[in-house]
Amino acid sequence: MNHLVLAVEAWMKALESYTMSLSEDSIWLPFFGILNQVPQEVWLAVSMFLSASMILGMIIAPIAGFSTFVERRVAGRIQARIGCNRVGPEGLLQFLVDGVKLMSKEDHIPQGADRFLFKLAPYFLILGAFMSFACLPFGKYIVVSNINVGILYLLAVSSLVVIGILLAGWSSNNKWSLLGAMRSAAQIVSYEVPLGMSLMIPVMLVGSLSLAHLNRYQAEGFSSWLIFAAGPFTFIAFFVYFISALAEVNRTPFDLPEAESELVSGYNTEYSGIRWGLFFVAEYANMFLIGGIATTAFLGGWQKSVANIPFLVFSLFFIFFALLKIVFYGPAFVQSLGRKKGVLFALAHTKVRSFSKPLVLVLLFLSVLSSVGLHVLSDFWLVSFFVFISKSYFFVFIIMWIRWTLPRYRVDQMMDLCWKRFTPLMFVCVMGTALWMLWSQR
Amino acid sequence: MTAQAMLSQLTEQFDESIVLESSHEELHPWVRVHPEKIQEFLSFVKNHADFSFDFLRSLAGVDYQQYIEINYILFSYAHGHELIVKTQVNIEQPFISSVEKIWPAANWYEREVFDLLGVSFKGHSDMRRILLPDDWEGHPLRKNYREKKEYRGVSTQREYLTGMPELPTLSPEDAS
Amino acid sequence: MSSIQIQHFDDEMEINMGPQHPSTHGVLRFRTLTDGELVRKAIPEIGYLHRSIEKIAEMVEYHGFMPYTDRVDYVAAMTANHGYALSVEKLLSTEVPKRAQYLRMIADELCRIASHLISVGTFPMDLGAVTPFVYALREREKINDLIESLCGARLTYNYVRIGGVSFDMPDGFAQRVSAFLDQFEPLMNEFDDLISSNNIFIDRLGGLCPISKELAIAYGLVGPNLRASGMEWDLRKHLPYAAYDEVDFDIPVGDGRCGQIGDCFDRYWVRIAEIRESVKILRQCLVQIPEGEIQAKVPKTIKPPMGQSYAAVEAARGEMGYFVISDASKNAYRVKIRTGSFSAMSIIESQSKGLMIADLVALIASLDVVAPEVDR
Amino acid sequence: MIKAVTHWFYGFWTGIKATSIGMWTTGKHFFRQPVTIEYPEIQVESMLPERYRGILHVDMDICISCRVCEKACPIACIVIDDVRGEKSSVMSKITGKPTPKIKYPTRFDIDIAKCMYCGLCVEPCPTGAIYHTRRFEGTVSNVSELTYRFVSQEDLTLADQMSKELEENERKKAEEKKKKELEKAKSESTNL
Repeated sequence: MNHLVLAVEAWMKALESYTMSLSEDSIWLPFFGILNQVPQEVWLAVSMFLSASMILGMIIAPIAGFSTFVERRVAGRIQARIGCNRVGPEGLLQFLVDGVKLMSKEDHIPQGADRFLFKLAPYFLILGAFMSFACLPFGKYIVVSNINVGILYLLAVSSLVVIGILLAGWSSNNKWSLLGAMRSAAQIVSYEVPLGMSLMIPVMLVGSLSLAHLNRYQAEGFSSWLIFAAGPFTFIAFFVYFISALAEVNRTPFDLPEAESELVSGYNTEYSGIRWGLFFVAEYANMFLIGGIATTAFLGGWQKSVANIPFLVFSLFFIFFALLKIVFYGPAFVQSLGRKKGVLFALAHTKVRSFSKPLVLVLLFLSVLSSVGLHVLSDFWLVSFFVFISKSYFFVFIIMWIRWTLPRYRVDQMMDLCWKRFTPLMFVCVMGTALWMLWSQR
Repeated sequence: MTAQAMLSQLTEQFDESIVLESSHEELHPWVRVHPEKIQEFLSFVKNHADFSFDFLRSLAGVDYQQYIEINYILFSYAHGHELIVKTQVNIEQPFISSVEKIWPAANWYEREVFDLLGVSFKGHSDMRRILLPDDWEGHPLRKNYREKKEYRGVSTQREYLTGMPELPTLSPEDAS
Repeated sequence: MSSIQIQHFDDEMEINMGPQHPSTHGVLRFRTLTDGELVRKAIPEIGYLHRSIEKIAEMVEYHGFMPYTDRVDYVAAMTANHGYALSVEKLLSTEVPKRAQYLRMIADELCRIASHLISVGTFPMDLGAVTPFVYALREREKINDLIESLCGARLTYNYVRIGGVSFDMPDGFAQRVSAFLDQFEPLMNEFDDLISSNNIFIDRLGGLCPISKELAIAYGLVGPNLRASGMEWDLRKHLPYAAYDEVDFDIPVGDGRCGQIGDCFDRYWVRIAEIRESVKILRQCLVQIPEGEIQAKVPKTIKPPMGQSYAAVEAARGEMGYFVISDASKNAYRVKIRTGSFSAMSIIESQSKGLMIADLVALIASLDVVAPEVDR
Repeated sequence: MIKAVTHWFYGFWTGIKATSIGMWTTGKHFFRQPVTIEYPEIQVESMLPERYRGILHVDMDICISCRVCEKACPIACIVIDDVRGEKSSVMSKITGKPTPKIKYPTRFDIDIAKCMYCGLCVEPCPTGAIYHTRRFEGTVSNVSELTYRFVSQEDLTLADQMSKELEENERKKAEEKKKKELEKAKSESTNL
C-alpha cells in the first residue's frame, strides 16, 4: 500500500506546482483550482482502481484468452494433429477472432429459463476468477493490493464460482444442466477442505496469511522454497493442493459438471454467444490463478533462484519461436495481400514455412542463454514479473496436458477420493509439519 | 447327432397333431408344429438333455399371402446342431403365444415381428411397436403393403425433392 | 411416443437421452427414469435409423442387394457382404475358389480391426479421455486407405460378389499390409497403456454390471459380449467358413481380470485381445494365399432354386446371420438379417436398473451397440 | 486393519503410476510430427488409388446403349432413351476389339444425388464407356443440378443422322425386295 500512497502524494504536489505556474487569466485556472480541492483519499481510490484494471485488463484477460489458443495447439500436438494455425502467424490471433465470433453469435435464452438469474450466472464466475487476482504478487512492486489476509481472501472469493455454476445450472431450465450444477456443487464444496488445509501448511511455516510474507520467506534461493521446507509433508501438500485445485476449477479428471459425454455439456448447455464465452474466460483465468498460487505458496513466487531457469527456458523458447514466426509472417502476408483477395483471405492463407531441425536447436540454445541472462538480472522488477508469469504458465501447461490424458471420475468415486484419501492425508501432513517445526526450533 | 436321428426322435416324441411335417434333406432340418402347441414343443426342445437348443438365433416371420409363417431358428451350443421350427398363423387374426418365458431374447424379436408383420404374441410382457412410430398404419413386410405418400405432413416420396420427372423406381407392384 | 403410461413416483425425473446425445453411438434413444443420478429404468427407443433393408431385399435382384448389406453395419461392412454372399452361395451350392476365400478373409480381418478400433476408441471417449479415440482413428484411417486401394471405397465396400470377389489384390498390397501390421502393434500397445493400466478406468469399469454366461446366452448375446461373459464360442473356430480352418488363432475369453467375469472391463479387454488375434490371422493369410481366379461361374441374373438357407458370419459385433428364402424368381422372397447389436441392445433395459447415468453410458459403450445394426 | 492401511497407500501408488504412464505416452507425442494434412491446400485427388469409386462419367462415343448399366443399378438412377440407327462399330476399351453399335442414345441421365457409388454399373459395361472418375467434390447449389446429362448436342445430331440413314437403307432394301418379287413373279409368269 505504501508505494501507492507515495505515488499519490507526488501526484498531488505536481498538480499544485502546475496550478501555481499557470498565469492569472488562463482559462484552465478554475478547472485546476477544483482539481486541487479533491481530497487525498479520492486520489488513492482512483490509483487503486487504475492499478487493478491495468493488471486485469493488460495481464489476466490476454493470458486467459491466449490460453484457449494454447490449449487447442497442445491438444492438437498430443493427438497427432495440427491445431488452429490459420488466423495470424501460426494462429496467434485465433482468440481475438473467437471473441469476435462469440460476440456476433446470438445469445439465446431458453424459453422456460429464469431470465434474470440466467443472465446473472456468468458474472459470478467472472467475479470469482478476477477478484482473486487482487492479492497475487506478480512482481517486485507489481501487486494490486497487498492485504495481510491473502490466503483467507483467496479461499473466500474462489467459492463465488460455485454460486455462479449453481445459478447457471438451475436457471437454464434443462435437466442436464441441473444435474451438472448439482454435481459441481458437491465437487467444489468437498474439495475446499483439502485445498484449504494444503494452503494452511505454508501459512503455518511462514506465520502470516499475507502472500507478500510468503514470498519474502522464500527469498534466499531455491533451498528456501516452501515445498522443501518441511520435508515430505509440504511436498505431499503441494500435490494435494494441485489436484484439489484442479477439482475446484472443474478440469479433467474432475470435469464432471460439464461432462460432455454424459451431460451434453453440463451447466453451460443452454448458453451461447459471448455469455458462453464468459464461462470459458473465467475457467482459463482460474487455471492461471491455480498456477499463480502454486508458485507463490510453494515455489518461491518471483524471488530470484537458480531453479527458475528451466521455467524461463520453457517460456522463452516458445516466445522466440513465435517471434521468429511473426518475422517470417510479415513478407508472406504482404505477398499474399498481393493476390488482391482482401485482407481476410490473406490472413487465412499466409503459410509460414515450418522450421528445420537445426533452426529449432538454435532457438533452444538462444533461449537457454537468455534465461541465464535474465536470472542474473532478476532483481529488476520487470524480470521478476516475467519469472512469475512463466512459472505459473508452466502449471497451466501441465493442467492442459493432464486434460488430454486422463478420463473422468464418476461422482461417487470423486467424493470418495476427496473424503477418504485427501482429507486424512492432509491431517497427517499438517500434523507432520507442526512436529517438523517443533523439532527444527529445538 | 445327425438331423435324421433328431427328427425321428422328435416325431415319435410328439404325436401327429403337434409335429405336422419335417424334413432333413434340405439345407437345414426343419419341423412344422401346430400353432397352439408351439410353447410346449419349444420348451421341451430347449430343456431336454440331448437337444438343449439354448440359443434362439433368430425369429423370422414370412408373409406367404395365404398365411404368415414364423420360423424359430434354433442352435445348441452344447451339441452344435441346429433346427428350424416353423408354425403357420392365419393371416386374418394373426395370434400366437409368446416364447419370451423360454428365451428372453425373443422379447425384442417378437416385438419386431409384431411391428413389421402384424403378428401379435399373447403373454408378451411389452407388446408394442419397436421400430416404427406407434401411429404408423400398416405393416411394411406384408406383401400387400403400399407406403402412403406422406406421414404427418412429411412426404415420403423422394422425387418431390429434386423436381425431377418421375424416374421409373421399382415400386412394389412390378417387383412381386 | 409410446402408448403405455409408465407410472411415475413423485420424486422421479424422466430424462431423455435422446436420439442426438453425445454418447449414444448413432441415433439411439433412452427414456431414463432417474431419481437424481440413479437410473431406475432405462427404456430404449429404437427405429430412428430404420431403412427397411429387408423390404428392399424383396424388390431388388440378388446382385443388386449386395451394396445394401454394407449399410446394415457400415462400421464393419465387409463381414456383412460376406454373410449375404455365403447364404446365397449355399442356395446356389456354388464352390468359391480358394483365392477368393482368402481375399475375403483378409478384407474381413482388416475390417474387424477397424471396427474394434472404433469401439475401443469411443469407449474411453465416453468416460472422458478424448485422446485414445484420436489414436484409434489414426490407425483406422490407415486401414481405410488399404481397403480403398483394394476395392475402391472407404466405408461401403461392395467388394464381395456372390461366388467370389470383385477385384484381385493390387500389386504391392501384401507388402503394404504387412508394413502396416508391423507399425500397428507397438502403437496398439501404446494405446492400451493409456487405458488398461489407468486406475481411473479400472475403478470405473471393474465389476460394472457383470453379465453371466447363462444370461448372455438367454438374451442371445453374441461375439465379444458373449466371449467376455466366459463363453468360449467363435464362429470362425467352431463353425469355420471360408478358409478359417487353415489359420490358427486362439479366442480371448473374459476372465474377470479387473472385477467379475463379464463386466464392462472384460468386454473392453476382449476386443483389445481380438485385435491382436486378427493381426495374427492377417499375417498367416498374407503368407498362405494361393494363386487362382477370384470369381466362380455365376449366371448374370441369379435365379436360385426354391428353398431357404441360413448362413452366419462372425462379424465384429458377433454372429451376423442371413436367412434367405428364395421362390426361384430373380428377387429374394424374404431376407431376415440377424445382427449382434439388436440382441445386445435388448439386455440394456434389464441391466440398467440402479446404475448411475455415467455407468449407463459406460454400459452402452461396452456393449458396442451401433444404430444401423439395431434398426436395419 | 493393516491390510486396509496398506490398501489405502496402495491406492496412491497405483494412481501415481497410472497417471505417469498416461502422461508419458501422451508426452511422447509432443516430439512426433502431426499426421493430418491440410485439405484445401494439398490436392487430395492425386493421392487416391486408381480403383477409387468417385463420381461416374460416361464416354458417349463408345457407348453402344446396350442399357446393361441401367438394369444393373439397384436404385435405378440411370435413365437411357435411344433410337435405332445405322450399324457402326466402336473400339471397346475392355476387350480392345471393335463392337457393333446399332442404337444411339438420345438421353443418358445419371442422378448422382441418388447414386451410392457401388460400382455395379461399371462391371457389366461391354465397352467400358461408364467408369468412376477420382472426383468426389460434387457440391452444387440445387439438388436437380446433380442429375448429370451426358448426351451432348453432337450425339443428338449423330443419332438423327444415323436413324435417317437407317430409314433410307430400309426403304432401299424394301424397294429391292419388291423389285426382286416383281422379277420373280414376271419370270414365273413367263415360264408358265
